[in-house]
Amino acid sequence: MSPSHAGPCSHHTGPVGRDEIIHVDCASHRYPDGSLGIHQMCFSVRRGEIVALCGSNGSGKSTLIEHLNGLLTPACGRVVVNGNEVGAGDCTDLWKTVGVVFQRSEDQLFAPTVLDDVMFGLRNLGFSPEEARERAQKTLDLLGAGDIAAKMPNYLSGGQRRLAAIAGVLAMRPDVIALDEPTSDLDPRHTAIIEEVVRSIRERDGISVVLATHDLDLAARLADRVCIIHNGSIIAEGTPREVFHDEEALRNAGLAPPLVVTLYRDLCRQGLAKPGVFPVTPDELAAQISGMSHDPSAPGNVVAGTEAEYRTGTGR
Amino acid sequence: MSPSHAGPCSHHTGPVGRDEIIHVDCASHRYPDGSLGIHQMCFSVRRGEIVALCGSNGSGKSTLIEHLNGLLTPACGRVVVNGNEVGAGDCTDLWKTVGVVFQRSEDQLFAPTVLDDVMFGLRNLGFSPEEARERAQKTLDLLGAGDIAAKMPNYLSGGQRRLAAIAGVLAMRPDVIALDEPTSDLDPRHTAIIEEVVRSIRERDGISVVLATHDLDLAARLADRVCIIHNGSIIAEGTPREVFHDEEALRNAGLAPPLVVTLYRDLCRQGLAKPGVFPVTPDELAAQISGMSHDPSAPGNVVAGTEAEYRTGTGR
Amino acid sequence: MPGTALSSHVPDPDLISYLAERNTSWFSRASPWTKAGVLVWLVVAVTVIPSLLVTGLLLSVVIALYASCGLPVRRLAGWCVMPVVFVVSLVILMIWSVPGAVLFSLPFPGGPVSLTTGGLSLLFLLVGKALVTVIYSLTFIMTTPMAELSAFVSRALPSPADQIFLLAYRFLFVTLATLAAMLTAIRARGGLVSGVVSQTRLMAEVFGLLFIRSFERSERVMKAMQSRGYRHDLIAATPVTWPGPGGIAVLAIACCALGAAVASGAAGGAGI
Amino acid sequence: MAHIHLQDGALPLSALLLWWATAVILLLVCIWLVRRRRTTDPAVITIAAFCTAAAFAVFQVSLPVFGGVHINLTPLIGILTGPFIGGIVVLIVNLLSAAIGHGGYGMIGANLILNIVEVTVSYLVFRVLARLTSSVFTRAAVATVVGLVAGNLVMIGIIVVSGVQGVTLGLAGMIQGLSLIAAVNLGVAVIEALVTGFIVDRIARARPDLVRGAS
Repeated sequence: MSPSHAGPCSHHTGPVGRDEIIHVDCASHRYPDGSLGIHQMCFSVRRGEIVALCGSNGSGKSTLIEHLNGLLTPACGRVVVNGNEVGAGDCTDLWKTVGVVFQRSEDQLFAPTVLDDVMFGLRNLGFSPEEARERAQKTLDLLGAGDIAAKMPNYLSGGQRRLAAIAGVLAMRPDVIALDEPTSDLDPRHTAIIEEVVRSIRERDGISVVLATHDLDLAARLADRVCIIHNGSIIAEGTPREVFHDEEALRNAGLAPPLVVTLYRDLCRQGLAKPGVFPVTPDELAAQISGMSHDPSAPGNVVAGTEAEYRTGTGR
Repeated sequence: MSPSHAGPCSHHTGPVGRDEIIHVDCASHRYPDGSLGIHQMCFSVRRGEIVALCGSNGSGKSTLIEHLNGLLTPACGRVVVNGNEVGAGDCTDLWKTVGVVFQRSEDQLFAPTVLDDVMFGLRNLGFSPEEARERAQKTLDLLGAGDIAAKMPNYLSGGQRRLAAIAGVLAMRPDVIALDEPTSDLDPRHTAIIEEVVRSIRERDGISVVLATHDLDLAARLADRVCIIHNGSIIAEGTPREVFHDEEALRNAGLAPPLVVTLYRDLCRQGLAKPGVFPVTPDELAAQISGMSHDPSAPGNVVAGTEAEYRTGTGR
Repeated sequence: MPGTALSSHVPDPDLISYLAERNTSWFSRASPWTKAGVLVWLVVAVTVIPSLLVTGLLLSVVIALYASCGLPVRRLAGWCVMPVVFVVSLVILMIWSVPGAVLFSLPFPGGPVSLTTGGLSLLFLLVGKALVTVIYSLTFIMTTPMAELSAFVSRALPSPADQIFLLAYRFLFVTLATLAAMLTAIRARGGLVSGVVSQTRLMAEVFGLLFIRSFERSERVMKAMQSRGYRHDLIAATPVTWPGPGGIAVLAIACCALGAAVASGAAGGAGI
Repeated sequence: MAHIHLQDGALPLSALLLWWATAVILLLVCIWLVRRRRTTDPAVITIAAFCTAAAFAVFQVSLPVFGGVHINLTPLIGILTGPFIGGIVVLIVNLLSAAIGHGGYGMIGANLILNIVEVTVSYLVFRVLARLTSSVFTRAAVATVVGLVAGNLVMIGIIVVSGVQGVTLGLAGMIQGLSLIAAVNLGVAVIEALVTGFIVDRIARARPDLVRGAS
């Protein structure tokens, strides 16, 4: 897919793609105080993919996410989830399809203990208390957070809180999980844990992930597809490789390119890297620089050590 | 100054250095619930320098900061500010010497408007309402936030809130300003603005800055000196160049090295960069790679463009 | 976690829950129903028993229980100040001219009033009675883990009061921490400006801000609840144990003893 | 401040039972009305819960005036949440207060009666005043004073009807003593009225949607 600067909305209007689980079609929303939420927003999520929504604070990321599970309905345009149009009567069960992990996880944990909290959504799905308890505990175990089940949310660290909030949504087995700024206040160690969890949600559970973030380095490491959002609309879309080397779109959106991209550009200018390859992770950049003696299409081999470091969370 | 792995506290005990405005000598503090705040902490701030305190969440950064202006007093050890020992009677005016900008700026803005809030400290210093108002407005203007003076804090964006909180402290002209995680929830554009403000506080106003953060990239860009804090003690200290290439100290503190350092290490391994130079900013790394044809001691010349990009906030 | 104590005379909920989470004393294993039963018994007992001696006895038993659970005795003294002040501030007006040996008299427009031994023992009696339930209540909440306590209380209250209780209890700590952060920020910029009006005004600003923050938080919590299909009530799934045979026996004996004491007291006057 | 700061053991058992029974009936009415009006609206639950938490937190701070005054903000709860939810909120604040020793458990019944009176009266006065003045501060301050005076009258009534155990003072003496307390409480009520006025004014300016008829 080539980077597309989304123009007038009509370009996107059309039938819902076959593998699209969420299809937002030219939707607009304005808050009662007059501030813009989203404007002629066109956006879609396919089964099993990780989509990153990148934009600065206030660009409309959170508003879009609240449209995905029916907390907000668009003033005009439409949101189609799993073939059902939101606001057309059928959408009362939207929360079963799309789970949202909000930015402030402390406000998302409202029950006395973590286990109670994870059980909340399951009970609403109709599970008996026993089934709900078992499934909640299992979800926490899967996330490596089984030991915090009996704790009060007050006594959790920021990273544990985030895990508990993710567990509360993951336990309900939605088709899509949307995470709003999941790492904004975490230190690198906890960021690495959340990153690993996001990967496993997609790979083990086959759940699509929507990731709203202003950390482009994170998006570069995780996302299959990146949407740059600005003033409530998507202004560029494509793979991280395509989007993050699109200087103009990033500048328009008030975002800084990932460090790797900045470095790569400097190096190209000095003739030390080959233009037109567009690395987005440090591994790829290192492979680029180490140059043409290695095969650039297999960057993993070159810097396997670094990659392993990333996975275990000692690297960033 | 060479990187020093602070050992037993006695190494540091001694007279307060001549240009030291803050001297923390082997101070310990434990919270009523038994959790560790700081332990045998030795730390100092010199006039006009920017010191970064780097550590993961819960390492003791915030506790140390609250000791610097007398919000907490050490259970043992001593804190000397401007020659006066904290807790020895003279320190009731400590808030005039050391200003603190807390992590959650929304809890720090308690007055009805931003201008009232900035005036609060000035009124406590004894300024008349007119003088206070004039000085508060001038401070806001200096920070480029003159237009938010009449706004209510509720309606500010995260970045504006942070600026208002900094203005409230800066207006009082303390000798030291301590900022706790000033950029943790901000997007790159606002981070760049805060960065520029920190630089100008030091350069224009000659105020020392203590910067608590877990973002080592930020620390690398701003700090003259970096202290790695872990479990309430400083485990490594030196210039960013020295500390950020100290793999072991960073690993012990649960921190990830800045991306530049990771890349540099990869490149050294592949013989593409000269070991022993230790770049910490992208400019320096680019200069390194562009190799030995340029003078590595003058990296500014090589990548002047990139540096300019940084200053204006379009780069990261 | 930094403490959020706002006053040494008000028990700090953070510290209380911290101690409750870690208490492993014999009393922490008792059923909350038993503990609550004892509480009700004590409230009734101090209400019906007019004897200073019995009250003193109950007070020593309760203090011994508190200490035997390994709870901080020195802090207890600070926490008891406010309840004592409450009692004294009301009763001080009513202890004059009670029958008994006169200790001293004060001239008063409508004739002199005198403090007697009777009046003094009345003061001690009411203070003692108050402290019995205060100290027991603190023992109760500091030996019951918060999860168990909230599960217990939520079962005892009707909906929606139980829902409001659970949420309020969960976020009380957050609210207190926010308030403490605001007061810290004020201290960090020189504390309170002098002058009653400006001080009152500033505190009102802080309280107002606290309420606004609370509303904003309630909106976020509401969204989180809706997005997980709020329909079933918020529940506390932590199991609450029923009283064991020992607990039932203690309660039964205590009730019989109280009944007998009241019966004999009614027959034989006010006791000692 | 019109909390009856009587601890356990002060009032006779018959009085405790009488006040508890009355309070339970009032509460059941509140709960029934809340349930009937909005069954599963999380907004009602969350706003009530956060009002409770904030009110309890504020109750823990002593104002730095006159050597430390504690305010308990029942009129504010009434103004913000209305009388029915307000009734539930004051129940929980009372339970939490009793748990840490501020007011006896036995006294919760009596306290609830007068708190529900305060909440209801303040709410009604605040609403009615909207027709007379547009100043939110004035409305809130007047509503607070009227609510607290009503609460004080109820308090005196409750104590006179109950009688404090062991006190042999005659009715006249008792009322004399209680009037003194009521006078002190009135002074505190004026402070609380100012504080409440400022708070409501502040909230109305920041979030007009939260204060009914603010604009």
